[in-house]
Amino acid sequence: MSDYTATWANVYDVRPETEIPAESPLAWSYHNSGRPNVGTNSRAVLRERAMLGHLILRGGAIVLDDAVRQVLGLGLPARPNSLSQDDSGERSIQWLSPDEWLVIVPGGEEFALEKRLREALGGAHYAIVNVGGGQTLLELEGEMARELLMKSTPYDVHPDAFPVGKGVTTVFAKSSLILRRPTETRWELVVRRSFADYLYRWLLDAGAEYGIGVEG
Amino acid sequence: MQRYSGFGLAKHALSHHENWERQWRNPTPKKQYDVIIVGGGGHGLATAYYLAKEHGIKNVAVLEKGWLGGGNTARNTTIVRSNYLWDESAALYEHAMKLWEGLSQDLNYNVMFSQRGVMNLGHTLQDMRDIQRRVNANRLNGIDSEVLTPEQIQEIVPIMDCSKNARYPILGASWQPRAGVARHDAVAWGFARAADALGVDLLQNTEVTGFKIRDGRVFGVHTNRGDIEAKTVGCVAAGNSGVLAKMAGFRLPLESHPLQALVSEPLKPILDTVVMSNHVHGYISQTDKGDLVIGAGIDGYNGYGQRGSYPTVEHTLQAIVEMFPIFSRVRMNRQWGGIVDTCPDACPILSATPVKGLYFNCGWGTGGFKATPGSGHVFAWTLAKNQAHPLAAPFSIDRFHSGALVDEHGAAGVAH
Amino acid sequence: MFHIYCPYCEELREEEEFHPKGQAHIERPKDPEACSDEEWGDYLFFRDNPRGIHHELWVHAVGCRKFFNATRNTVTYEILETYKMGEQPTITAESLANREALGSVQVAGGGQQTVGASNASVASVKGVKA
Amino acid sequence: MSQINRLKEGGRIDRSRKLGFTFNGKRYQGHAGDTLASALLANGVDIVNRSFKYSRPRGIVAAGAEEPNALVQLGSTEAAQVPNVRATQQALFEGLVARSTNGWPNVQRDLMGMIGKLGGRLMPPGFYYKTFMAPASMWMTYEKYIRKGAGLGRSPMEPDPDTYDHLHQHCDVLIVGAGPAGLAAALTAARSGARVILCDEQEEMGGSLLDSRELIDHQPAAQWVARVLEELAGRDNVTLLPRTTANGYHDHHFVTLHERRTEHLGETAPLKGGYRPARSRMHRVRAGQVLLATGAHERPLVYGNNDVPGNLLAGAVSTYIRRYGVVPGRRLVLSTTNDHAYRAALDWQDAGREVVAIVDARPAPDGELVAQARERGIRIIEGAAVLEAKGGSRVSGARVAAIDAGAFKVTGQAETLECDTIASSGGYSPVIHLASHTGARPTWNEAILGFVPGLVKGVHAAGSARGIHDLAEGLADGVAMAARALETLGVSAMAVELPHVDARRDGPSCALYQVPHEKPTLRAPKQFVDLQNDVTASAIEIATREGFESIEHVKRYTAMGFGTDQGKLGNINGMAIAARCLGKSIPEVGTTVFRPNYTPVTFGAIVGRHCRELFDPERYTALHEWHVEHGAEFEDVGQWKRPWYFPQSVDGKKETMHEAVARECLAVREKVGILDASTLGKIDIQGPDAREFLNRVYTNKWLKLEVGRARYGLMCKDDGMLMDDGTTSCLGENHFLMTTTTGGAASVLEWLELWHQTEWPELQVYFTSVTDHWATMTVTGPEARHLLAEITDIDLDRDTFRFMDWREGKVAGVPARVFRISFTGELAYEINVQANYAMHVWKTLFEHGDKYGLTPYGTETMHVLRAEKGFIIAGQDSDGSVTPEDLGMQWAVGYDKPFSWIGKRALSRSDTRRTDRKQLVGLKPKDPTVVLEEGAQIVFDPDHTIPMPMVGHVTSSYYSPTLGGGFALAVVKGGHQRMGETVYLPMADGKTHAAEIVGTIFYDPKGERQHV
Repeated sequence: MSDYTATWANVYDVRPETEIPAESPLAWSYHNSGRPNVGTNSRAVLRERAMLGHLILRGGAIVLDDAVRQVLGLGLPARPNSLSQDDSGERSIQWLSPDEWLVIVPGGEEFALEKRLREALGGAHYAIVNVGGGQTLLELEGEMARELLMKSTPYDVHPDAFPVGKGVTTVFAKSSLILRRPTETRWELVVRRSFADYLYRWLLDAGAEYGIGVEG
Repeated sequence: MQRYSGFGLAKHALSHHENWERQWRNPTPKKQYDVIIVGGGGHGLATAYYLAKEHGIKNVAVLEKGWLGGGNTARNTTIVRSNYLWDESAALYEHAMKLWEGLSQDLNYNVMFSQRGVMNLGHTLQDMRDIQRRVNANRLNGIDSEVLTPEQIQEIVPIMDCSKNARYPILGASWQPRAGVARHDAVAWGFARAADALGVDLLQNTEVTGFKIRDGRVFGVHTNRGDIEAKTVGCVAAGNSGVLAKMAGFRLPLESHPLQALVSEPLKPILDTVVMSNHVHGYISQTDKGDLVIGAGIDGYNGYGQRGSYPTVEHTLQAIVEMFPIFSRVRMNRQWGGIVDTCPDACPILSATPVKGLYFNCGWGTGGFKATPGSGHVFAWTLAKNQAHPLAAPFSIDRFHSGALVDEHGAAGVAH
Repeated sequence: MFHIYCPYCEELREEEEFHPKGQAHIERPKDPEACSDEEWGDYLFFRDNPRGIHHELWVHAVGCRKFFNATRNTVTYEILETYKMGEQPTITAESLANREALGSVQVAGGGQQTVGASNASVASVKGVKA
Repeated sequence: MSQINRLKEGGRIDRSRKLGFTFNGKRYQGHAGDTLASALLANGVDIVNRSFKYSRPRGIVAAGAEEPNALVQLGSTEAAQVPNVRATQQALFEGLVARSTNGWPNVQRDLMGMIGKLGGRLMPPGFYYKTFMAPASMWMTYEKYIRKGAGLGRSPMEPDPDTYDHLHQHCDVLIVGAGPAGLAAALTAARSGARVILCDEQEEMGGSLLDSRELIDHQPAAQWVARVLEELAGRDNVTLLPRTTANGYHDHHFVTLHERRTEHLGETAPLKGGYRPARSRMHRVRAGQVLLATGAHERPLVYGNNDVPGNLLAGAVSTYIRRYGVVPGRRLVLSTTNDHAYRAALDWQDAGREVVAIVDARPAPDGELVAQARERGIRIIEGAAVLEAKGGSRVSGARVAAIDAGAFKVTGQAETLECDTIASSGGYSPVIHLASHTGARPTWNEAILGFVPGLVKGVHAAGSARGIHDLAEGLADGVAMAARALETLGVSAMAVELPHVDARRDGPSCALYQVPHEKPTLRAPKQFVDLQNDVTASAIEIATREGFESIEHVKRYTAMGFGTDQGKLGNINGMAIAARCLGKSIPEVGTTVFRPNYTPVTFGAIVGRHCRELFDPERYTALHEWHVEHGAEFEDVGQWKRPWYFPQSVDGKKETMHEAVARECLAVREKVGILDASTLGKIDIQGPDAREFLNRVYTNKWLKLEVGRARYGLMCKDDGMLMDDGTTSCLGENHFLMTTTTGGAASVLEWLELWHQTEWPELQVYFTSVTDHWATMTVTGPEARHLLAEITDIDLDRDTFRFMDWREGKVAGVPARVFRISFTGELAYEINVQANYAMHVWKTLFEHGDKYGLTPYGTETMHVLRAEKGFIIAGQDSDGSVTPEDLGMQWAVGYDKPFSWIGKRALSRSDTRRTDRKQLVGLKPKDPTVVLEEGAQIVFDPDHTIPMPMVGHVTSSYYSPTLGGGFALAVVKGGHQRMGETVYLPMADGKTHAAEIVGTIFYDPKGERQHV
């Protein structure tokens, strides 16, 4: 529970200490729409990486950069629409707007990270918000992954326009999401909880012709 | 004026149609008129007609920068209804409705006013509350209006998906049996011909480039064909009202937006009423030629380009196919856009202005066509008497300062 | 459908990511209580609505969520520039008219927008929209 | 029936693949590579349709998108019906079933045709405006009969079995049209490395080169096409889209390309590995530069009876012969104004059939093709034209005479040539449609006798599309225009060597549109301008006589150009006729404007995947599955699906909503209920100025709210009208959690950002949506504390955890924030947990809840309970014309706050100060069994005649099981001063209800229950 009692902001660990069943935003979708198997002819593969730690960082780049570097060991991506990640690819930080970044870390690390960031930032003007319950991360791979994205988003996903290390918030079907490209072959979709089922059904529908499969 | 009738038509057929008269003259502008109407669309022509007919003011010019009826009159989806929520707007639109009902005979021009009924669908509980509220208000205002159940809707429009499985199931509708559609071009032409016959000069390709104002009083206009004088000037130029106001030195609480519409290819008759849905946002009727006429939404940005953004059309057709899944294989023939002047309260302005003698009739948003005869009738009265017609009084510009808006946005959603 | 340069994301994005928010540079009166009903009504409702060059407020709603301004021709729909909050437009109806008068620049025929705001346009008056 | 018109050899069809098809119930055969039109012509089918207005027999005229007549109804099953398919653009497939869209009982013998013949004269343009007016009451009856004649094809009556999709494309250069200019341009752009999309509407790319007589690099042109396409296909910077029509050109080079993916394979998309692929796909293309190589449409000449089957475009004749191996007749008369059309006669003769004569309007034609025809001994009648076709269901002859085109006069004696086919060519109109979609006006070019496209920045036209019809010049133009486009993008074009083309010298064309007749136009045989809409030259003449002088008026009065072909063949001819009648030139009459679509596109393709289950997102809370499993009925609130009520089965019978809601209400009032309130908008606010910011956007005061406390607030727009409401809690000195209405979540966040970013950037504060992060469960009722105490470590003591406090602790082992906020008037705890754990907490509550009678309730019960307490719903009890004062909520208005908060100034305007404004009150029906209708209008005088002065309406009304009767909230003029007065509600069923104006709080007016 909250051992951090600063009076400026209310911060505490939203994860239980004991083993308690958690449900990803797609729990209902898996029951209701199923998970098509990944087969040899699956030219698009979807995989959820549920329960990760998601933090929103707000503040001026100059204010945040030192703290982020010190605590996360990653530079704050200053260029619009860019994404930095550590060597393991497990921790990432993404530019969302001139004063907003998304940090994704392995589930369970986010509270400690937030505490350390707050300590490092001291009395500066900033905000850190845990949003881990509100979104989930989907990975999309496969030879037709890009075409599946082209069916879904007006954003240009051609490698010339969307190199590795890019991430954008954009329109996706009739919803929106954060689209990132951490590696040559892998795309990441950060989707909001309440829209997750719609987006999942969209991806299965649009991906059917590529034999889309869902791992996990 | 040559009277039109079935008998006359047969007579002309015998002479190979060689003896048809001009429907209106192509006069040379006079130096001076009693009243100048700026804008030769439906509302402007109607104003001129009623000035001449009801008030005996025949020394009137209608100045049109392009061709008669070439603005929104030519671009709307032709829906006519009067089931508005607030007393003030209901009264104005019902006044128009009563004129519509005898208009073909009055003008001796068949404007094909077809009272095939208009239904406004409700998809949410709040939609239904708003519908009940509006229908009750209509009823107590003496306007035909009722609430339909999904079963009644299905009976009137068997091809609509009224199932509970729809994304936004249809919970009910308001229904105005006297409402319907009219042939938009014919309305302009009918008024033009009748006004011309009473002596009104219809001046096409005559663009107003400025106002002649002295001591806060208008006394004429500058045009591309020279100056024309009149002590009373009425501007009825939907889509360009703001531009005219700027010429006269004041601003209006208006923004001009693109409003798009589209038609399918002609189909054998399949839909014999008008269906509107604010919630999924689309409205549709079928013309006597067989085209499905479909109205799209307003684009959010200001625009004088007579075209809007493609996603607006996409969303509209999504709504149409949601309501009518069988239309998925029907094809869209054409799309186009008009320019609508929208007011913050979705109601028109029929008002005097800071310039004496200069009146504006504008801000009809998406609801202008249905008001055409009523708007002209009331505006003519206002111009003739230099005083707001009682039905026009609530629609003065002053309301934006006092706060006494007639907020049709509030409960009626988007007013079409 | 517009292609709009977001001055914060520093790239062209599809119109579907944006919402138009009306005329730009409308400043809320500093002392509303001192306004007459007429002045207050003017602030709330009365707009320029020009046919031609228009400065308007947009928000990159599905994107960086930042508000910014655009100079757009309301007839051709050409976007002549976009610029950040607090900045002033470099292109106005007057500047275009002047340039046209000098014969140096043709008024754009429509279609594609030109560029985002240049750095020179930054006349940063923090928090003032006028 | 054998393919009587099929040549033994030639064409690009696959003779080894025979395809059977049915037209108007009769079986025929064609070949792979045929269009439906070429197959019909091969089989000697003359009449393919009946005309719209006069029911005249009509045959195939063209070979492409400009075809006005050959519109058919496709489909063998109800669901697969497609109306108005252009046979010239429909590839033949095995089993194709089509029928004519008009004609009764059939196209051969059509009874309406008799009416057309007899009544045609009674149907001048605009005849319906001039009649059917008396008596007025009869119009709806007349109209019923008029409508019977409406339409071409018919809509399917069953839902579409097919699917459609969209593909968002981006490219540097989009090239529309894969004819000579387009291919040359594509090659140029492709080799430079730019991202290129090349699309073409036909089944095969190559455009005019597919039926050209000319040689490229000394080989048939089609071989060059194949070589180029092979190279383009091999480049990964090029996307080739055949069967793809650029149908709409929107702003900033956004072009929609409609790709027909399966329409050549069957009437529905054939299954592929158990999956039905999209029938067609809309490419939403954002291009850097666009090159229009859309070619030109040949103009027919306008002469008498030019609609009788057997009248074709000259170019179409060549196309059918050379591309499909079909010669659509035996004896040809060609009427032309130009050299290019001569190839129809040469091709005809090469096909082994007789060319009766070439009738050339020019006094002395002398180009190379003319010379070739002369050499072959073909009779050329100079300075003449076909005045009139003879024949009924097929051309039987052509009346030919010398004319003076300039003077619009027949100058010679007419001669009748026996023939069964008349091909005509009046010149070539560049296809300017797409360019004109951008709003750019085309301009008339006298040299080519056609409009050339107006071009906005970034659009280029090449080849025939801008009037360059010569092959060699067209190829060179494609290269040059591509280079220009690339240059604009800052890409240098790689040199492309132009292939060798033998120069061909064409003589000048002459201007001829409507051919003069001995009789004046009004008395001459019908000379059709717009075949689809049956618009004749005489109609245009009548229109101009009646004062319709603008071309827009002429078009609208006659319906010219309003067909599904948008006047591709007829518009220029129509303008020329109007110009003649008005004594003006064509450009003086006006210009021709086209709108999207270039050719019609199915709604389905535009809709794409956004239909049925994917029409609009459905938003779910973390507890959705539980609600579904427990039989919830759902209410749509914005995009959310919220449980409306939870009907139970009692004795095997499902409760009605009324029963379920009564049960749920009593459970909350007497025991404990639980609501999934997760959909409420939640905004995390951090920063030293957060408090000041709240103080400015809310009407009430925020400076003194302590950490650990929550407060209800109202938000107005600057016009003083209520916009949203909700509670905001102070989480830390600089940290707040704002809640909004479910529907207002997104707009309130944007509202806060708007004020922060544009007016008050100096305030240090950040807003972040946490709506989805937190799941919210409202546990409410007298037993709420007992239930919650079982599973939480939070001290729930009423004195330490007070009403409007919030506390942090664990609930069911999950870290939670619990807020003592009540929307029911009962003791209530809103439990917020990270949404992933919500289901666990919810289920744990139910594990413990049985003994307390824990009952799930939905939005309907929530509404009843809150209304009993007089709590408003923004958007239901207020409507955008209601101020906080109207709602009687002066207690939530900080009149003396130093900053003039949003909405304050408007409250002192003259209208907002009126005392007779509509104000929120309670209504108690005099008859307690009555539940007033929501939306019922209120009057003071029930005996007033209609129109009755209305003084307000019912905003919320329910049956209260607690109160044992109906009650309502309403707005009434001056209502706050009318307590105890009686008002009346006249209803549609004739009943008038009476109700007493009371306060808005019906239950526990002192608010004791929420404080327990």
